Amino acid sequence: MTTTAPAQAAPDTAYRIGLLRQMLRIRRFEERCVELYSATKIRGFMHLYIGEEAVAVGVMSALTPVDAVVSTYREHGHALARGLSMPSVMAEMYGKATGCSHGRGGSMHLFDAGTRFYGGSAIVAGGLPLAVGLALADRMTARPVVTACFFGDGAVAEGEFHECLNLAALWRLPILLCCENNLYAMGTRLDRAQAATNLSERAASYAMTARVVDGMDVLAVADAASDAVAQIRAGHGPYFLELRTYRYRAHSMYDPDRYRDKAEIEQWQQRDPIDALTTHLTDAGELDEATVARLESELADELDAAVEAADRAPVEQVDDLTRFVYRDPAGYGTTG
Amino acid sequence: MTTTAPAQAAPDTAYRIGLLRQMLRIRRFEERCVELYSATKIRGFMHLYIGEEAVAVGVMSALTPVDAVVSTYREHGHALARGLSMPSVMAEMYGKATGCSHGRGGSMHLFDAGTRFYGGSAIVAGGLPLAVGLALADRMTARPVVTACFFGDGAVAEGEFHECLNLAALWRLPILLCCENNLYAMGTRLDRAQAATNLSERAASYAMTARVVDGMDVLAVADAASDAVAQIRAGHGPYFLELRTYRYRAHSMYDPDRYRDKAEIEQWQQRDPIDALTTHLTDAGELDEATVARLESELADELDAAVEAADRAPVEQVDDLTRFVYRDPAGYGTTG
Amino acid sequence: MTQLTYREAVREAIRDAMRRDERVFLMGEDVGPYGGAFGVSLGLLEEFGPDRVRDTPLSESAFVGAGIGAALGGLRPIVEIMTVNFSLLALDQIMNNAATLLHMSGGQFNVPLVIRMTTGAGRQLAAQHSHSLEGWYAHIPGLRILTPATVDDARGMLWPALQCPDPVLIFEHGGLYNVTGDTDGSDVDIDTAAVRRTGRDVTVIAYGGTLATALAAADDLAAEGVDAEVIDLRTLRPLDDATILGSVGRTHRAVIVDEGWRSGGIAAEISARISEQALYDLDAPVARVCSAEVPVPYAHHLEQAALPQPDDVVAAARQAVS
Amino acid sequence: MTQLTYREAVREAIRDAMRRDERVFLMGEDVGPYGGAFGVSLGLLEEFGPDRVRDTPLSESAFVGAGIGAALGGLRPIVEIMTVNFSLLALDQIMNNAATLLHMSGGQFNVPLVIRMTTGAGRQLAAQHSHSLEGWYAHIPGLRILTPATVDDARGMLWPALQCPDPVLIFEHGGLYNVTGDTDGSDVDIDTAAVRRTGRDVTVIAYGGTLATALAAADDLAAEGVDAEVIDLRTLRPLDDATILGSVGRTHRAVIVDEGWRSGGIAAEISARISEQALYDLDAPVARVCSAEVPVPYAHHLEQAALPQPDDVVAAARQAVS
Ligand SMILES: Cc1ncc(C[n+]2csc(CCOP(=O)(O)OP(=O)(O)O)c2C)c(N)n1
Ligand SMILES: Cc1ncc(C[n+]2csc(CCOP(=O)(O)OP(=O)(O)O)c2C)c(N)n1
Ligand SMILES: [Mg+2]
Ligand SMILES: [Mg+2]
Repeated sequence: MTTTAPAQAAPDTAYRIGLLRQMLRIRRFEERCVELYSATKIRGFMHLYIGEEAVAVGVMSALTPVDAVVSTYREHGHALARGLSMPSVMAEMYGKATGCSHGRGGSMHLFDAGTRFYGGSAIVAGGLPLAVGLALADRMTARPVVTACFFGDGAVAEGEFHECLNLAALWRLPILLCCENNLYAMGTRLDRAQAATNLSERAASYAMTARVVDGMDVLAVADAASDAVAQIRAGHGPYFLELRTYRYRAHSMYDPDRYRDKAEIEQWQQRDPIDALTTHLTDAGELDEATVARLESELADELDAAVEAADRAPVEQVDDLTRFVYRDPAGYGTTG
Repeated sequence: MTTTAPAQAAPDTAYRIGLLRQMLRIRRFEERCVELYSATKIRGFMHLYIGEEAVAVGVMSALTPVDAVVSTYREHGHALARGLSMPSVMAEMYGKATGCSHGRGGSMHLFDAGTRFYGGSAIVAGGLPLAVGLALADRMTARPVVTACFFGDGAVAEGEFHECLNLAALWRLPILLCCENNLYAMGTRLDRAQAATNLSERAASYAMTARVVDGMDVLAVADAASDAVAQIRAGHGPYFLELRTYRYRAHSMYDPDRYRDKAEIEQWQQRDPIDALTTHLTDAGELDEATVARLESELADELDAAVEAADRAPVEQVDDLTRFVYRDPAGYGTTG
Repeated sequence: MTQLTYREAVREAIRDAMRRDERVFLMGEDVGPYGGAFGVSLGLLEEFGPDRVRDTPLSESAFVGAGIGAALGGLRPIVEIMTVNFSLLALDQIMNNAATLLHMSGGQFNVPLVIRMTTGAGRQLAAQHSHSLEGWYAHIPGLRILTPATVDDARGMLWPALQCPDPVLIFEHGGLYNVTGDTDGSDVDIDTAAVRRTGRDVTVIAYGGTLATALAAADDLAAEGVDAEVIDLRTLRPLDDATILGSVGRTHRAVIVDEGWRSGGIAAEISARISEQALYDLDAPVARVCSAEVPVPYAHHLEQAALPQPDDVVAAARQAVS
Repeated sequence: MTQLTYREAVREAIRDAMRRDERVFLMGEDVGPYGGAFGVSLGLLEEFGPDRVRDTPLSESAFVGAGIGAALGGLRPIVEIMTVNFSLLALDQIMNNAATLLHMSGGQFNVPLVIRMTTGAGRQLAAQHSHSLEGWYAHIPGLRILTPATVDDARGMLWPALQCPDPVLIFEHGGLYNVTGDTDGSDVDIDTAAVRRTGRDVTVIAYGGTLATALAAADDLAAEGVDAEVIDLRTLRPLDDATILGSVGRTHRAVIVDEGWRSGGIAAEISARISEQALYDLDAPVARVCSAEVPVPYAHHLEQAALPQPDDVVAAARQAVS
């Protein structure tokens, strides 16, 4: 287990600005979602990723289209960074027919076969077994594919975490385990949930490579993820990244956020991944205000278009309510 | 984590012979059970402890009557060493009314409130949460009680193991975790089930004291267990003992035992805990053949009496079939 | 009489029980500083402290099992599972241990444990937060299943449940937490069904989240001149056959309203019992109004289409009396 | 036609499927060197190797979930769970993922997975190894539930199940493994119920482990001059209503024989459906012969008393025709 990112060739400016753009895109998308939630266009549980964007953007930058992604209920960032179209994600938040899950899933259940995005799971740790199985299929068919699975610090306490880490290591599966350690599971701080709080040490105890990464630094995440993916593709088995990050917002729109100090939030905001990269690129002379303004305006256009499309989109036919219960129509048979 | 037992004052002869007696008692009991199984007096699944007797006898010697025990389906040894009466255990194997579980449980589900023996669980790792809860109750009421929980190497792979070790450590519960590492879970050797095969290291990773003990040496087990119990009673939280042992017989009476070498079995039999202690005590001049013969004859008498009583015992009334589904008779109400 | 929300009623019931019996404690995910996923336990930490308002890690199987163990150890745990779907992670402990220990041990070890959880749909929480499995749990011998539909039951059922020597599961419908109602704060029985509205023409049988649906339907039916009797089952295991059969014996028609999936749900059981015991009293087949057999969809219109609606009940009742 | 035991039939079905389609593999606890807890997979490791006859650690939730993932990844896993009770540890994956993914994903991700497990009592394995939960599983939309009762079905159902794009659970009754029967080794349909014996007076509906009970009862009834028709459901979800109702339409009486617990079991569903769709055809209430509502006891006489017996079926049928 190493805890510092190894030095790597500096990625070029366009690449860095691309990362910034992706992070901004997620941030702006979610800020708009908050408004749309207040306007009751979006309903149900909605979990914001604001503050954690570097994780999704950094990890996804290391994947290729053949790879698979298994995500959580806090997955807008994962979905957008993975390449799901913004209109299809926004329409899903609305519950529209044009949504990426045809309105069945909502915020917590974004799915997309085209980008091999396997959801959108709202059972904490419940995506891990799926990811193990996807990786097993790749291993058994000798496909050079990586499955990236995201989960939070809270998931580490679940039995499924333990079973899956062991399976992944035992079978040397091509799986990238991305633990988004944002210090809290709803209102429970890590040290009130785990007797031993070093999560990458826990992962290493299953005989796999594990590494702590600054999840507020997108370049560090991207570097670490591409190292990890290279290792996995080379057949070295699973790789665990503990991505230390923080959510600025409440757990969900229902959460009054009574369990932590505002000061703690502000402290992390000092290390905001978007601000940090902006400053870094500006200082390096790779970014200027005009470019930022252009990015913002492009993103605003994309977002406006997505919202407008979602507003206008049709809803699913009620007659199709039970359409996706079975793919085999004979399975429909139960008298409804 | 320490891996060798610390030196301790030598227990006196009577104590050592008592341990030998308990081990012999379990061995002879189970040998008779094999005959009774062939004679179809005992049915269902039956899992023999032969070879592992030092573990149960050593651990139980460290407990007092106020302590609680949670066991597995391979629990004849635990039950007898804990002090369940042999007639009540034998009658349970027969499914008789005088059995310790009134014929409901059989070999896998021995229970006894009098000795705080909470079963007899046939779901691998399923007893761990119960033990955590018993220990929690003691902790919350500040009772100086220890709960000893037995489970096998196979149980370590289960999610419940992980969840429970974390809870035990997080809440600093007075629990003695006794992992009977006999190298196999049915036909699966430990290294085919665990990516990391050092089970006490795994336990230590939950921030608890963990120690490897030679489970073929009853004195070592007894020493380690009494150290552990003292630590626990002093309020130092959970303690994990990895007891390295071996089962000589097949997993159950159904198992054709195709997955291991006879030579491996023979090798372990060289270190038989009963033979070893017999030799040790004989060499030390603490035991002679006459004493062994007397022990054997006392145990044979006890066993004969238990078998005879079980043979003669009545069965439960069929009218009482649903008697123990609810303690509250109002709960019976569902139209049967 | 006090006016409380259903949420406050559950909270008062917990508070009261913890004051009355120091063996009682609450354990679950985020019941402490967070105040409970649905705000039920808000303020209890301050009164009772972190030992008795005990946050757990995300470990459903272990903390439900620990509740069983603590009950065996002489305490009276109230275990909260945030949402019924997550209880599947603890089903091994619930069925193989809680429901089984008394029997396996030949009557030695009973499990006086209460497990509370949120159930039901209607809030656009989609397919992993919206199941109604209370009727499914009612299949399991050894458990008692309670489904408080009113503020008074939410307030009054907990203490009797804690007095029960056997494991009791209480299902709180998520759509009810903000509903207001009266309660005098006293205990209620947990054995019988209640007739919430008397009527002559048809018996509408509901529970938990569907009671309001049934009562709304009864109002609509009254406007059509159909006089519906509405039964609130209150307890799904054991079922109160006497109240059900008594009513059907008078009305000769029954409609069951169940938010669970239709096939193999509690409505099927009730229908089978009525047919077995009162076939010749029936003037029409027993009708079931259940949820569509589909994982609950997110979109509002689809979700509503999946759930039993007053109109569906009205249609079924109309058919029965026609 | 070959004579095989049920165990051999399952084994041949697996072998055949693995030969026909290299995407098929078997995964579970001790399916490899041990040969399967009940000897089903004996010899398969030698033919197909440890990759495709894959032993797992004791991690039911993870390896069932891995089966779902492998199915999503293009393989055709057969996951073996040793005994139905242990499947409770994997219920989260089965209900929240396998049964739900297609719907939640708006039709994008189907799960072509087969899960096999041993079910049922009768071998004195007591309360944690003897449940009959197949009827209970049939409550879950998104799953198909198969219960082969004959050697021919044990041999013929697997391949069609593997062709099904949706998750299929196959329940093998532990009491059947040593039973011998004929099979020509060809595939059978997994959609319809089968009439195993024709008769005019009463329809006896059974499946899996209770088919033999029903047939034995039918013989006894014949001796009394009662001509029973025996239906083998074969598939518990979806139920083949047409075959059931067709038969009841002729006999006007039905007795359901179900090894599951009575309340809320599959027998209740069948009873409710018959009453809903054929109330006026019935000459007697639909009768249910189910297991007693008790965790299965160890002692032989208690276990037998808990299970449906031919005499119970005879008594119910006699009552129905009287
Ligand atoms: C099995 C299960 N238990 C409980 C919940 C309720 N719940 C939703 S998110 C959450 C916290 C998860 O925390 P973490 O894994 O750290 O992810 P984060 O929300 O911080 O991204 C909880 C308890 C759930 N969805 N699933
Ligand atoms: C949850 C569960 N899965 C599978 C089984 C079947 N089974 C019974 S014992 C056993 C092996 C357990 O091995 P271990 O924990 O090492 O204990 P040992 O039998 O060696 O004492 C298995 C797989 C079970 N009883 N429970
Ligand atoms: Mg977190
Ligand atoms: Mg073992």
